[in-house]
Amino acid sequence: MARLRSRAQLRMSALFLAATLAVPACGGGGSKEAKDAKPSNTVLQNKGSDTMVNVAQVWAEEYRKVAPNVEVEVSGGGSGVGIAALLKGAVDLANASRDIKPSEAEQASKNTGKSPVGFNVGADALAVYVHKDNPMSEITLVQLTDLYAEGGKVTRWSELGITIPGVKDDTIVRVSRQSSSGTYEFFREHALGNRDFRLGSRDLNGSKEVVELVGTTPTAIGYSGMGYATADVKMLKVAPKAGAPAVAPTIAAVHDKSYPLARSLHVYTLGQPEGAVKAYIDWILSPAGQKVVEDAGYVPVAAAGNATGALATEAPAPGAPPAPAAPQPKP
Amino acid sequence: MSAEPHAIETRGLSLWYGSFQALFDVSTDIRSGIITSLIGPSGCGKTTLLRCFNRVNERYGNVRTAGEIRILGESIYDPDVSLIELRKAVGMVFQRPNPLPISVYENVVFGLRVHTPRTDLKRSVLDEAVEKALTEVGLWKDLKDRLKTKATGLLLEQQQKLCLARLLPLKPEVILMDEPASALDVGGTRAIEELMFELAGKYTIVIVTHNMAQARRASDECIFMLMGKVVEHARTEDLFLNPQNPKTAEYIEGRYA
Amino acid sequence: MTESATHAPASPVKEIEVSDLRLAYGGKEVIHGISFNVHRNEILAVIGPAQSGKTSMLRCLNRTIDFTASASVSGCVKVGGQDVRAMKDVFALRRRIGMVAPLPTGLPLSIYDNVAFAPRCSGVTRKADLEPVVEKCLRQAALWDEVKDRLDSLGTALSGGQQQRLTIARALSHQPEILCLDEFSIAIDPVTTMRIEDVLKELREEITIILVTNLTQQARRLSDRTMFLLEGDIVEIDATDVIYSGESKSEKTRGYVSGMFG
Amino acid sequence: MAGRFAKTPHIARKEIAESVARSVFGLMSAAMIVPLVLIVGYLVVLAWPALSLEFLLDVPKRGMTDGGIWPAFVGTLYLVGISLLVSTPIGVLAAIYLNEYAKDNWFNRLVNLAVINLAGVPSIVHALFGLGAFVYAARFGYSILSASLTLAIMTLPVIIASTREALASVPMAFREACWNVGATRWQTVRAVVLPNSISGILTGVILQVSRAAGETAPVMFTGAVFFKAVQRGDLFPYGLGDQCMALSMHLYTLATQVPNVKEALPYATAVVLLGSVLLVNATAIVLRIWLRNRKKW
Amino acid sequence: MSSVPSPIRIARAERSRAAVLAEKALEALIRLSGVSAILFVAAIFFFVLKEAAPVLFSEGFSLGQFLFSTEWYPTSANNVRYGTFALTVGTLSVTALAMLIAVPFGLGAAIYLSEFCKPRLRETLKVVIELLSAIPSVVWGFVGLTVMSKLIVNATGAPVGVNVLNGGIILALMSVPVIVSIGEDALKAVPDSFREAGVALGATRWQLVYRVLLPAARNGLLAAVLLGVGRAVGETMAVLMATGHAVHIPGSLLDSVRTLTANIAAELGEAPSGSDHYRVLFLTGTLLFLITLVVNLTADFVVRGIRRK
Repeated sequence: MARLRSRAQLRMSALFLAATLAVPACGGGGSKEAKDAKPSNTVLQNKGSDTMVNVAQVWAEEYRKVAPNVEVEVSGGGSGVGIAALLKGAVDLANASRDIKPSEAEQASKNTGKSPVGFNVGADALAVYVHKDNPMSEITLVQLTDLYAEGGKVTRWSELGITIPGVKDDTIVRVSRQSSSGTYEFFREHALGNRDFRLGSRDLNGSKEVVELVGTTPTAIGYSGMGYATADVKMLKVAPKAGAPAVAPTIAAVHDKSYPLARSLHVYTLGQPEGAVKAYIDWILSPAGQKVVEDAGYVPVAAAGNATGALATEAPAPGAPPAPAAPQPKP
Repeated sequence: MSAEPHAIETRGLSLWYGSFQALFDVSTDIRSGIITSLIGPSGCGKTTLLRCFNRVNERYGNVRTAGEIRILGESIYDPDVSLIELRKAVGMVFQRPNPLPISVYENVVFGLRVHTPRTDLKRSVLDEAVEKALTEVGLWKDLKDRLKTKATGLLLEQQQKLCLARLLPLKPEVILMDEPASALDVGGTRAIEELMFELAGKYTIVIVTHNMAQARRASDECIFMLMGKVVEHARTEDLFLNPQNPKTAEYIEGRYA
Repeated sequence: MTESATHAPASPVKEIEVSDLRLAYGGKEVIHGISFNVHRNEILAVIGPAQSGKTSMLRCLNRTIDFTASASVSGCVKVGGQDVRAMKDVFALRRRIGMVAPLPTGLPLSIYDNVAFAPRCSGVTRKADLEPVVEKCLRQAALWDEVKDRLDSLGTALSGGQQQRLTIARALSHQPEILCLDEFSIAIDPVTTMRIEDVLKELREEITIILVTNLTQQARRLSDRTMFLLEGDIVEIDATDVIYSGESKSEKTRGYVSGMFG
Repeated sequence: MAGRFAKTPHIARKEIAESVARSVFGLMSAAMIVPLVLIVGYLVVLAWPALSLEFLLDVPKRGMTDGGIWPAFVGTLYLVGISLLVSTPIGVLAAIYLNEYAKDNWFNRLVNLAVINLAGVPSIVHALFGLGAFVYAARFGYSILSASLTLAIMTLPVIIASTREALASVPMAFREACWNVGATRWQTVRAVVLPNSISGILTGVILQVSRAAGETAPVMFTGAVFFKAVQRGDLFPYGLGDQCMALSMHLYTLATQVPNVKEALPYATAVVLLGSVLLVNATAIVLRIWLRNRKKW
Repeated sequence: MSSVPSPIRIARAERSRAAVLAEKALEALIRLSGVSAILFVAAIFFFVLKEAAPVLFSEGFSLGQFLFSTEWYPTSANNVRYGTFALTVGTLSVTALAMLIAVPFGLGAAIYLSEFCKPRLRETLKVVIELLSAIPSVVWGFVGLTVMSKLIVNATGAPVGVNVLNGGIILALMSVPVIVSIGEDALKAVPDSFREAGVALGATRWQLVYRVLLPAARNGLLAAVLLGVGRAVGETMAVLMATGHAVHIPGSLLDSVRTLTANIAAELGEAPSGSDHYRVLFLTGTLLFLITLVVNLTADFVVRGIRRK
C-alpha cells in the first residue's frame, strides 16, 4: 500500500532529466571513445582569408578522401585574422590573400621563436563586376578611384558616359567588402592607391554576397575574386591608366601579370612544416590540390609557375618542393 | 419605481457551467421596492442566481441556461434584449469594492458616458449627477474636494459606497449586491447596511450574503437556497423564527457555514 | 513544560501563553496587543467577525507568519513554556502544533503520503513505523473507513469534506500537543461538519484545541471557553456558558452573539 | 413592439464601434499568422527539391555547393546539448531560489533585475563575452566548450523564467500545508513543489533548446567553423576542444559566402533549422497542454 | 516535551545528521545558483569592458570621435578613424521603423487576445506567436536577404532591396511577439473586477478597453514596448543580412544602413585580437550592453510602478 506517489513522480522526472542530459553527455563522452577507436586522427586548424576559404574547404574535403585520419577545420575571418591566429600558435595553417607583413613576422618570432613560412598555393584576379545589362565593358583604375575612394566625385553612371537601359535613377550602387577583409585591403592598395574608401558603400560580408547583389542590381558595381562570377554579372576589363589597354581577368593575364589586380594566394605555417602539416601542404601543391584551385575559378600555382616563375618566388618556400615534382602524400 | 408588484420573476430557471448544473428549476418572485436577501451555504448557487439577473455571468463562456427570467415584466432572454440596456436598469455591487482605476468623478459618470451620446453630456449635467449620487450615498461631504483623486486609493468602505453611487445616475430599477460587506470591517458593514435601508423603497435591492445575522438585520424577505434549489422564500422574521423546512432550521442554527 | 506540570484541576496547565501580542502588516496594525492563555486539554473557541485578526493570530502561534515578509510581530508567545520567537528549531515548533486551514488542502500526493508526509519530514522512514501512524491518524479523523482500500489514490481527488478530514489527519500525524482549526467547516457539507465536530470532542481528551470559527453556534456546541476577538482586540474571554448566557460582561459580545452585527 | 430593454440608436452605434474595434484588432492578430505561414511556405517550396533524409545525413560536397548538412546538424546538437547540461541545473536551482527562498529585499530585487537584464543582453554582446571570457581568459580556445558555455549563459534566463512560472503556479496552499506540519523549505520544494511543476520546467528546457539551436552570433566567434570534414552520418565527430560546424552559421555561410551553390541548398538548410526549432517548440507546447490537462488540482 | 502520556504518541525520530547536512549543502547550492545571474551579468560587463578598456587610453582614440563622428575607418592604411555615429543612427532608424510597425500591431493583437477573443482562438494565436518568436534570427536574416529584398525592389523600384525598410520590417516581425506576449500579460494583470464593474455598468468591450483597461495597464504596455525596443536594438544576424551594411546616415527608407550590432558581427571575426580595432568593437559592445541595460531597467521600473499601487 505504501506506493509513494511523490517518489514515483520524482523518479520519473529525474529519469527524464537524466535522459535529456545524457544524450549530449554521451555525445561528449562518446566522441572521446570514438576518437580513441581511431587513434591516429589528427586535427589541423586552418584559418584565414575569406577569398580562400572556399578553396580551403574543398582541400579539406578532398584531402579527407586521401588521408581519412586527418581532419581539417576550416574557418574564414580574413587574412589578418588567420595570420594573427598563426602568430599565437592557435592554428596550424593560415590562409592569406596578401603577403605577411614584416611586423607580423617579427611578432611571430617574438611570440614563438619561430618565423612564419609561406607557400604560394595559387593566384587570383580581383575582378570588377557590373550587372550583365550594364553596357560598360572596361574601366580604368583612375575611374575606380573616382568611384570608390574618399573624395571621389563620381556618383552616377552618366558621369562615366554610361547609360544603363531601363533605369531611371542611375546613381551608382557601390558594393564593397567589410573593412578588414584581405580583399578590401588589396583593392584599397592596388586600385585606390591606399586611399580610404568613400563611406556609404554596401560593405558586404562575403564575396558571394557582393556578386549576388551586383547580379540583382543593374546600377551596381562591385569587386570580388574571379572565382565568384555568375551568369548575372560580367567582369570588366581593367586598364592600369587611361589610354592603356584594358585587360580581362583571365588565367593568362594573371600569369603574365598584365592584369593589374592580380594577387597570389598563400598558406603560412609557423616554422618549417612537419608531419601531417607538411603532408597536407605537399598535397595542396600536388596536381590534385591544384586542380581544386583551378576548379574553384582561381589560377593554379603550377601553371603560374610554369608560365613565369614570378608568382612562385613571391613567397619563398624553402621546404616546399616545386609543385609539379611534389611528392605524393602518404595516406 | 415600477408598477409591477414583482421586480424579478424566475420560472423554471436552470443553469449549467459546462456539464455542472448550478441551478435547478428555480421559480421565485422578488417583490419590488424591498430588500431581499439570498442566503445559503457556499456553493448553493445564490451568487449564480444573482448574476443571472443582469446576465453578467455570461461573461464566462461555458454558461447555459434554461427557463425564464422576467424583470419588470420583460423576459430578459428575449433576442431583442440589449445587454447594455438591461445592465443599465439592473445595477450590481460586487463582493470586493471595484472602483475603476480612474478618478472619483469619472467613476460616478462612467455609466452616463457609456449610455449617453457625447453631445448630450454637458459639463453641468455631469457635475450635477456626481453631486447627487455622492450625496445620496453619503460621500459628498468627504469627497467633494477630492473628486480628481484616483478612486482606487480610497478607504475600502468609501470605495464600496462609490461603487453604489456610480449606479445611481443611470436610475436603475434593481440593485444587485453580492456580499457587499464581506471585505469591510464592522463599521463599514454597518454603514453599508444603513445605506441599503435608505435606498430601499426607491430601488429593488437583492443582496447575497453568507452572514445570517446580516440577512436577518438588513432584509425584508429571505430566500434560502441549498444545492442550487430554492428551499424556502419567506419574510425574514418568519424564516428565522419559524422556518417551514427542517433544512432551513438546521442552517439557521449554524450547523453549517 | 516540566515533568512536574501534572494535571491540577484547580489551576489548569497553561499550554500556550500569549502576552501583549501585536502584529502589523506593512505598518498597519491588525492585532493590538492581546494577551490570553490556552489551557491544556481544553477547546478554546475564537469567534469574531471577518477581518478581526483570528487567522493572523493563529499564524503567530506556529510562526508561519514568518513567511509573510511584510508582517512584524511583537510581544511574547509561549508554547509549553518556551518563547516561540526564541526557538531555534522552528520546524519542531510547527510539529507540536497541528494546523488546519479553512480550505481543504489535500497535497497532490497519495492519501498515504499525505499523512506520512510529516513523519517522513522529521526522519521516520521505516514502513513499519509509518503504517500504524497513518492508520491511527486516519481513524482519528474519521476517514479510515472511507479510504482504507484506496490509500494509493490522490489526496486531491477526494471530495471537499474528505479532504478536510485528510487535512486533520495530516495535522495529527506528527502527534501535536495542540491542534488549531481555522474555520474548518467553511467549505464542507453539514454532515461532515458534524462528523468532524464529533472527532474534536474525542480529541479533546488527548490534546489542546483552538477552534477559530465564525459560526457562533459551533463555538457554543464545542468549546469550553470562548474568546471574542473584534478588530484585533480581545473583547472578552470567558467560559462558553457565560459568553452565550446573554449575561456576558460586554455589550458587544452580547450583540455579536445574538447577531446584531458582524 | 420595442421592449423595455431593446436597443436604442445610441447603443446600436456603440455596438458598431465595438465590432469595428474587434475586426481591426482581429486583423492585426491575423496579420501575425500571415508572415509565419508565408515564410515557412515559401522556404519549404524553394527547399523542396533538396529536402530528403540524405540531405540531412550527407556531408557538404564540392565546396559546399552540393551534398548535405550532417556536420552542421550534429554540431548544433553538440552545442545545444552541452549548453543544456550547464544551464539546466543552474537555471532550475536559480528559479527555486528566486521563487521559494528569496525574501523580498534589495538584494533579491537585484537578482531579479540581473535575470531580466541577462535576458535582454544582445546576442552579439554575449558573443563578445564568450570570446573574451572563455576563448581567451579561460583559455578554452575556439571550441565547442567555449561556444556551449556562451550559449548556456545566454539561454539561462529562458530556463529561469519558465521554471519560475511553473513553480509559481503551484498553489500557495500546498506550501502552507507543508509548513504547517513542520516541513523545511527544501522538503516542501522536493515533495510538493517540484513534482508538480516538472511540466513547466521541461517546457523551459525545451524552449532553451530551441533558442540555443537558432543562435548564430554567439557561436560564430567562439567555436563554430566554416567547414570541418566529417564522415557521413558520424554521430560523434567532435570532441569538447574541437570546433564544429553549426546549422545556423552554415545557413549564414551558404547565404553569403559560397558561390554557385545549388539554389535549393540554403533554403533546405533554413528549412531544417527552422523545422527543428519549430518542432522542438511545438513539442513544448503540446507537452504543456497535455500536462496541464492532467493537472491534479 | 512529551510529558503527557498519550495513546497516539510514538517515539519522535530525529532526522539523520547526513540528511540535514545534505539539505544544507543543497540549499547553499540553490543560493549560489540564485545569485549566479548577478555574477553572469557582472562577468559579461567585466569581460567586455576589460577587452575594450585599453583602447580608451590609447593614443589617437577619442571618445568624442567614437560617439559623434560618422567616419568609420578601422583599417585605414594612413588615417584610422573610429566613429560610430552613423552606426548608432543606423540602429536607431531601423529600430524606430520597426517600432512604428510593431507597436500598433503588437498592442492591437495583445488587446484582441486578452479582451476580444474566444479562449480557443486565443490558445491558437498564442501558439502562433510563440512559434513566430522561435524563428531564429539567422532565418529572419535569410528571409530578408532573399524574399524581402526582392519584394522591396519590385514594390518600390529601389535599386537595392537590403535597406532600412527591409531591416525595419524584419525587426518588426521579430519584436511583435515580445510586445504581444508582454502586452497581453499587462492587460491580464488588470484585475478582472474592473472588467466586471464596467460590464455591469453596461459598457461595451471597446469602451471597457479604452476607458478602463488602457489607462489601467498603461505602464505594463509601455514596458512591453520598451522590451520590444530592447529586442530590436540588440538584434544582430537579421540586420546584418537585411540592412545592406552601408556606413551612411540614411536619407530615406530605401537607403542601406549599418547597425552597431551588425558592425560587430561583420568585423569581429577579422579584427586580430588585441588590436585597436578589436578593442573598439568591444567598446561598441559595452555601449550596446549599457543601452539595453538602461532599456531593461526602465521597463522593469515602469512595470514595478504599477505593482506598487
